[in-house]
Amino acid sequence: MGSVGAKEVPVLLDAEGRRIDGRRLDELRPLTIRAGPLRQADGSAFVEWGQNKVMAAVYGPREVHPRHLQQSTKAVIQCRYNMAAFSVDERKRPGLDRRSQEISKVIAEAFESVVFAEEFPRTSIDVYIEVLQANAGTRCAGLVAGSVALADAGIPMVDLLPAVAVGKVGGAIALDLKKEEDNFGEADLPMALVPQSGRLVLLQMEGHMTEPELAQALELGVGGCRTIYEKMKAALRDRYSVAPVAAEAS
Amino acid sequence: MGSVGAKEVPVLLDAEGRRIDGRRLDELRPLTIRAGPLRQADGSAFVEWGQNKVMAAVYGPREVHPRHLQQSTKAVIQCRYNMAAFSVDERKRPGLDRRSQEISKVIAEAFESVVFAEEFPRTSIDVYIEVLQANAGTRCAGLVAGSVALADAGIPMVDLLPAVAVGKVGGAIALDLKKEEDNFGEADLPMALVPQSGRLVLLQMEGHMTEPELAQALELGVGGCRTIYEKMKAALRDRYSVAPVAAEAS
Amino acid sequence: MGSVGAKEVPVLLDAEGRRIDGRRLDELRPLTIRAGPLRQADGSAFVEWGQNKVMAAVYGPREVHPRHLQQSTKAVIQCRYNMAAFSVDERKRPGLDRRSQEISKVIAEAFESVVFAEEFPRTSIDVYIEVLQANAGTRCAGLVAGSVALADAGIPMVDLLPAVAVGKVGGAIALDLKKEEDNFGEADLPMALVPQSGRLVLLQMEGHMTEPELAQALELGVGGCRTIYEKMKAALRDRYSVAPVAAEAS
Amino acid sequence: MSEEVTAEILQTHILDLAAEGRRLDGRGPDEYRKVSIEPGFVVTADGSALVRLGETMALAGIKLEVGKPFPDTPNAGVLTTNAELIPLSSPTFEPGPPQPGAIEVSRVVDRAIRAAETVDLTALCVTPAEKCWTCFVDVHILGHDGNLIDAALLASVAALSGATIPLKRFGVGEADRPLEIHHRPIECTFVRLGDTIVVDPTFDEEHAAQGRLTVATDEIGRVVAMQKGLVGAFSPDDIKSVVRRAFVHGDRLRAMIGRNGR
Amino acid sequence: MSEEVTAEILQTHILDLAAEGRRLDGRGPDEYRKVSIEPGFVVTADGSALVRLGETMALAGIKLEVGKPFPDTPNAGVLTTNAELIPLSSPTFEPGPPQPGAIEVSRVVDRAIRAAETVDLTALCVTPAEKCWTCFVDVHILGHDGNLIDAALLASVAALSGATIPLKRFGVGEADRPLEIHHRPIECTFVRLGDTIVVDPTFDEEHAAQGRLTVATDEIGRVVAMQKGLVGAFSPDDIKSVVRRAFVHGDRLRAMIGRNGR
Amino acid sequence: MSEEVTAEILQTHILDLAAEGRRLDGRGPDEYRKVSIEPGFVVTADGSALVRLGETMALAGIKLEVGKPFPDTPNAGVLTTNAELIPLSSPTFEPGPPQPGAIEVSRVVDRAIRAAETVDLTALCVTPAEKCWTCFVDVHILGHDGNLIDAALLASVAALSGATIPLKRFGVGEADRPLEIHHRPIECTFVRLGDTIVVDPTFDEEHAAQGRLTVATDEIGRVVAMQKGLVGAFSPDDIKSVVRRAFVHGDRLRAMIGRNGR
Repeated sequence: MGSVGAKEVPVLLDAEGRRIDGRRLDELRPLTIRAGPLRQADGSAFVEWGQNKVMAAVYGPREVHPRHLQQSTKAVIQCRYNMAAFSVDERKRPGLDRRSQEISKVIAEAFESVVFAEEFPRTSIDVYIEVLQANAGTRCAGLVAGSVALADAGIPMVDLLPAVAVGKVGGAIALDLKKEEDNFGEADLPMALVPQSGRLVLLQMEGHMTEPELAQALELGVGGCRTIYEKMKAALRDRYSVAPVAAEAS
Repeated sequence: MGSVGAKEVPVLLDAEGRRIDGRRLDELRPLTIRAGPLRQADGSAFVEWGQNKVMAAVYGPREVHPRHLQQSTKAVIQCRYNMAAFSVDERKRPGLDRRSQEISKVIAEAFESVVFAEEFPRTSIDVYIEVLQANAGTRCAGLVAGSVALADAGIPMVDLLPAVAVGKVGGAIALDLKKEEDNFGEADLPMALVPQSGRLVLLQMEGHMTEPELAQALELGVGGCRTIYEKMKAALRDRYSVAPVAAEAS
Repeated sequence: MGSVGAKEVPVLLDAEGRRIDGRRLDELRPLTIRAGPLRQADGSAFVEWGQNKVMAAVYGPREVHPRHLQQSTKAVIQCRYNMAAFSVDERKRPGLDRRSQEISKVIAEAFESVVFAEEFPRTSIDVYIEVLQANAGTRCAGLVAGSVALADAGIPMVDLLPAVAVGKVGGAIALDLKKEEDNFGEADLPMALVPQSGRLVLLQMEGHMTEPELAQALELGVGGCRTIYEKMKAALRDRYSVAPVAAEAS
Repeated sequence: MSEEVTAEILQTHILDLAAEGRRLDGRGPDEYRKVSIEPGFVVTADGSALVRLGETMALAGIKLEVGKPFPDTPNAGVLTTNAELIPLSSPTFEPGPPQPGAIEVSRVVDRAIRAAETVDLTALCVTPAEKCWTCFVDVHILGHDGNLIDAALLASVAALSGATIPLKRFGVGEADRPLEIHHRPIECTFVRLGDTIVVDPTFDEEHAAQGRLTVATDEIGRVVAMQKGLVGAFSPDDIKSVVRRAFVHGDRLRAMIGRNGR
Repeated sequence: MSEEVTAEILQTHILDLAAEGRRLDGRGPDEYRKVSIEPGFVVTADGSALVRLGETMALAGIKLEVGKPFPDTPNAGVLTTNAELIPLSSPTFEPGPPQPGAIEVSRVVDRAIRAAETVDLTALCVTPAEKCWTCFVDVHILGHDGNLIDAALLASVAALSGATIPLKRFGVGEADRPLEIHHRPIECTFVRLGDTIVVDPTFDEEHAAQGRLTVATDEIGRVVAMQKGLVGAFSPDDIKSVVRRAFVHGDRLRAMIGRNGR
Repeated sequence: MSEEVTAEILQTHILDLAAEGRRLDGRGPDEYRKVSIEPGFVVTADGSALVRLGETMALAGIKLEVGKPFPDTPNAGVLTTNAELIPLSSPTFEPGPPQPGAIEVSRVVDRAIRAAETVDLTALCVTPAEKCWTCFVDVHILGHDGNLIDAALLASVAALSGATIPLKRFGVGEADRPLEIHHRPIECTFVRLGDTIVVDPTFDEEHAAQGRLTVATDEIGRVVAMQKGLVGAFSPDDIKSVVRRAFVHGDRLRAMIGRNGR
């Protein structure tokens, strides 16, 4: 958002309301989801979304590490969102920076809002999200991948968690920002929806919007999440139909 | 001490024996002590001393973290002396540097010399000292604040621990150095006194003094500590008179 | 190996096949080993080898730190190979860098290949190797020192572990490289031998060799190890003859 | 175990009260605690303010240093926000590296300051691509009774409002000049307690909460940052209502800082 | 304890099979798993490749940046290799700083790349002693079913083979140009299972093994790196025989990368 | 538990002996252990010395590098002291980051070197505000049988006394020249055992002690550093008497270093 003092700002919205990649304001980037690509994990998913590539794996319920985080009445949901060094234009130093730690925290809280954690006291459910190639919206791609991986692992949940970012670009509210829109747009608002209840379990915002714009953004985002939701369910159906026995066992 | 190669040295002592801020050699800077300013802590104190502002809090006796430090016959006294990033002229990186770690160690050893630690086996008594604004003598201000906070927390002790630094400035032994005196003076000698026994439980020295100067410095410091001792007791009396019930309970 | 882009390469082998320090290709540098120089340790050794000075100490079998590394059926062999800041030409920052961590790992695995670890379940045997002065071949010097220290500590082992590096220098295979040969030579191949079985428990290689060269290097190295083996046994004999009672007790 | 039982009883009690629109400390659902702002608390800082929300206490200090601009913003200064949740402030904080909670406070405060264009970063450029001012906003939490984000941002904005650029100290100019402030974002935090959403939660309310929502607004009617935290969920209608309330509280709190904050 | 028992039973079974020249997954002692190489997997990298050896999966990404040469090699660029054994890839990896296992993989891969003179480092010099390209080889292990070293080097060499130097991005030239590759080292790893030495071990075979031996070879008949790992021992004859086999596998795998890797 | 009991019995025994003016190793209260100093022990260092106090062993190495002066001391070089209490030297030390004990040794040694103006730092300035020598004093503790501070400073001063400035290695001059030493501070440490204050404590005496006091003196009659450590207290008269004794021991130990230390 608002790269103060930056060199040049591209035109983000043309006269016909088309965006930098030709999309309409309410149009998602291409999204493909594959459930179960990793055999070592209890559950996994690979998401390609626009130019994002994100892998997620779930381990658990299993013993808690470190021990003192163990809770006697429920499972601990731990999340690690990490970016590969080569996933961004300027090489990122390996390891979790502050941004990754914050995102790990809000994603863990989102998942904990839907997982039936009381069913697995004294255990840990670990969600690992690796961003291999990034182009804006990686935390939403991570939520989608992590959520499908949790389902793939057979973890009981209220619902899947579709997620998408809405933003403000060239003065208009737009769905699913890509990198240039995120860098030079006016606002970015990622969210994750519980489709069944219509409530949001992740919501962040940066930039500036008026109250009416915000209302519009929430509506656009919820609609986007519902589209993504269908793709998530389809990915899980594909997984089960390909390997029914393995899915059963997981 | 002895900033070798530094740009300019101010005049620290005038012809009439007055110091840079007008004080006599045996004069303390203004000192105010408030016991119990923090409600979350088991005990606390806030000290303004010259241009120092130091807050201390005590938690405990409580469970020991990390566990392996637990001792079966007595409480562990842990101390963390920390400086806020903005407490000094040149911003300090957050976190404990080596100086802070050394000071934390000698302060903890000073407190352990007066606390009846055997009364609380397998527990920890944690003293947190935060320097918010620094102007020489912060470890002594921290000792005074920490000691009052320990008393405020109801921890049984042999005695309170008044503390002060004596130094050598413009060739003379002077009580309670301020920043310019500490930076450009010839020696700095912080000490903490057990008033009842007349013994010192903290003593450090840096700079250079002859044996007679050292003897003079010890005498001056012990006298200064006795003055400070009265202010510490007064602060605790004020605390009890304002909130007798809370004090009783602590 | 292969300092690409470096300023100047010295002549490593003269017309008569003599090396930079006058040695023949199959000649070791002077080596002295002293067993038991440190009284605090359960076992210790000091090795001077060419211009290397390496001290090793062994502690254990003792409690495992950190606890979670404990194994129920055998001792854990832990090794820490460390270089003093002043042991090399350009000062090394204190602490273990990646090179030291890798060497610690392969040395620990070499020792674990010969120690009867099952005799001491739930314990740790800790081998500390400190390089005080370095001149190529420090990991081999560390293996020799650590191995003698283990014997000095009375740890039961299949055999001692003599070690040496063979390299390729000026086109020829040479025993026991010194610094200039290591820096400007074509290959370096450190190894550690179990004399009794004729097998290698440590083997690394960097640089380039053909298959026949490699075969020649292995032969040269095994021969060198057998010479070193005799010196190791002599050092332990000296130790026992000087202080038979202490050796008995250890 | 007994601690867990106590915590559960307290949580139930807080939720029961909330169902009747009541709170443990007697406040109404939309009632903020008593706020005090003490600017200039620390003279070693280039700007500072001590803020109290009830027993929550945050001390912000500003330091400016001459540094180098980032390559991608050669005409702008650099702003860095860091919040320290020191163990002095709460029995629940332990010494050690910053925990996710502290990082979250730092980043949410940072986002609000940045998105609202609180500080004119281009005015902190000295020589493009070469020399600029780096502005450090350091927040020291001294007392934790809940709602650290609001306290930390309020202290930060108050400290920035009274800050000076130390031109003399760095030999960059003859006289210091005030740091120019464009906008004054205010963060307002709410938690869900059953069907009730209450403002300015205490420590105990945060532990009983089913979701936390922070909304930062500025004085020209913009939402500049939001953060949902903790386990729990909010409907779009919840969010819109919370945003409305955040504007009202924001205007009131902003007025306490005053025009120049000094 | 039950886990340890299971592990011991599995180990015994693997060793019993090996004594008859058989393996758990049906391979022969000198049979490598199915290998696939997917170059250009990550477009944000200056070069990349995803490699699979059975269920083992390594993704290498290359990044080039303008930096400063080391003082002792003023006419050469800088090469840095780092392997991340992220917890996603195996139930046995935990979050935290790199463990000795990850460091070993990084260093053994680095040594092979360096000793084989894979990249012409002098061609990465821009201005002697002042400016050069730093080439980062980052390997992300995505699936761990044994033999990480072979997978990591294969991915690295394939990624380097297709990499470009981003002259435009750093304003050093008009057009990007391909990174020049001299040699293509291939690492081939073996483990001892009793008297049998098998190639390309799985995770379970590594845990049953009595010693591991890795040999890196290049296309002009040189051994460029070796590493013995794990608890166990090899005779000189074992080593010579392993080297022979490593050349055969190396040539086959090298052919999969192709001449220009793109 | 049995370890604790043993420790307590040993402590009582040491205190009982001290009450009669005796010590476990037969020394008198003011008797120092046998001291040996081996200068030039490490040829890779620019100066070095191995010091033994009984079984306590400290190896100091000096390294000089060309660096940049601190902004507030543009005409002076930089001096850095670091002591490593490596786990090789004692069963009580564990691997990991420096513990408070190691930091205390480093800092007390550093203060003595600095306050005594051991090294003429202005002579280490090469170009004011731009280029200077950084002098690293690294102390490796190889054996810990108590009194690490005295051993570490003695080794450091002996190493500095024989050090050369490597002008050739850094291309700053034609020939190396000796590092100039102004003063030679000696630290002398005492512990209280009941009413007796003994010099040069062993490991066991330190654990039995009720307070430790270190006094650094130089050859022109100045006290240049002091440090009280451990749990315990000293009266002003104790301190004055300890200072007197420290001067006597200091002069004797200083003579062992010799005029030029080489």
